[in-house]
Amino acid sequence: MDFCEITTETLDVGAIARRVVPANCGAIVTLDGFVRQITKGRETLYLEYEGYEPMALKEMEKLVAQVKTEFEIENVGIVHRLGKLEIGETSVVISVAAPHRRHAFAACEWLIKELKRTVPIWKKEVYADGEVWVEGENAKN
Amino acid sequence: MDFCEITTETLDVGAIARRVVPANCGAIVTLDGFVRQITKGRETLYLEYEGYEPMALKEMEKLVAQVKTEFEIENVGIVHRLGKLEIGETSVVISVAAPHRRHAFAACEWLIKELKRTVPIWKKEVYADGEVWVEGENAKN
Amino acid sequence: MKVQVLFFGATAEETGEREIEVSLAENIQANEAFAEIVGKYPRLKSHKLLFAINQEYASGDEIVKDGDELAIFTAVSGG
Amino acid sequence: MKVQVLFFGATAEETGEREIEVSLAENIQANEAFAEIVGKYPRLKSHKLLFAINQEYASGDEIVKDGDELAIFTAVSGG
Repeated sequence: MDFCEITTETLDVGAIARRVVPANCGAIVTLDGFVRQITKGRETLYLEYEGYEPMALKEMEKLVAQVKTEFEIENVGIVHRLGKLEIGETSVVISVAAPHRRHAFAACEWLIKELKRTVPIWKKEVYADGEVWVEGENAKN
Repeated sequence: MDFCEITTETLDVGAIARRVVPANCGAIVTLDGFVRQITKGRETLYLEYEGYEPMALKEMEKLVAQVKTEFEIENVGIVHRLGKLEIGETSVVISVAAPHRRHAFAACEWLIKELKRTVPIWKKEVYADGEVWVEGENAKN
Repeated sequence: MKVQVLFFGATAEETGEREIEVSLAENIQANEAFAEIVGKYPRLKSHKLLFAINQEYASGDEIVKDGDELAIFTAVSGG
Repeated sequence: MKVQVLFFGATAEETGEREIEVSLAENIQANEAFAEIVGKYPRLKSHKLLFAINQEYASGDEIVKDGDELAIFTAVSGG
């Protein structure tokens, strides 16, 4: 089963990974993105994620459709969390199951790269002395 | 913190992944290897893993030392389970945290490939009509 | 004709708006429509902006239609 | 001199042993020592075998010492 979800709930990485398991696969590769304490030497207090939800889900679903044509994989799950996230909390989980793990690694890496480029979600980093909406480096188009 | 462990207990993939998190990293890549239901068209009932435990731990620790010299990563965790494992249960978890996710993907992929080649652990596949100790394809040396 | 325009994150902060209704000329192209809207909010000009129509990234030459949902936002930073 | 020899998985099954004690000539090289031990268990010959001394993969020319822990096993299949 493939799935794309956006939620404000805490993400259980192991449980999400297990939802992509088909019978003929023996390996899942999972990317667990979480809130860093230190970014470029500056200490973050917490993050605030905001998304253009219906478009974000559409873009995530496009990535899933594309990754399945370009890599030999079985199932993909992408879950992104929105709202206020404390240090260390998981913001995004991408799990890929494949018969051959090489394809699972390649597909998972491609998905996080593309998600950061195309899916309309933004994060605000909140510091002790201010806050800033992060603008991505890799603009779409 | 790096760690190598061998256990007969159930593996909590998410919890293992979180133990490799340093403050300057924002991504963990995790390989979750588990018991496939179907291998080469044949249905497995369950697996039995056996290890040469002290040597397996030494070999795992060598892999950790080597991966940290060859890839720009912060922390590595490897946990392998032994004993009887049912379909879908996790047999091995490898988690890598790195400042840049590209290195985490590459290191995690290298680690599972090397673990399957050098760490003295064996699995017996048990079918409805027999059982077989699996012999690896990639012999050491 | 009227369209809805959505702002998120930095663009919501710069405009002080999350959603506005805008009147546009019929048969206007996307690039002209977005230029017109951005023109009303000078603080947006310091950002690299992305544009969407009906929840899809917009191509500059497509025609905006009555009732469309437009969105203006900065380069995404999820993950 | 005496050494311990450990078997695992397929080699334990083929020999019917998990651990044995073996007497070897002094100053024997690893490849000769393992050939001598494997020679006692013809069923091992159908397998590609790996050898370890004191929990390290053995090099063929190292000298086996009294009290060493030897191990004979098939290509590993963990993961």
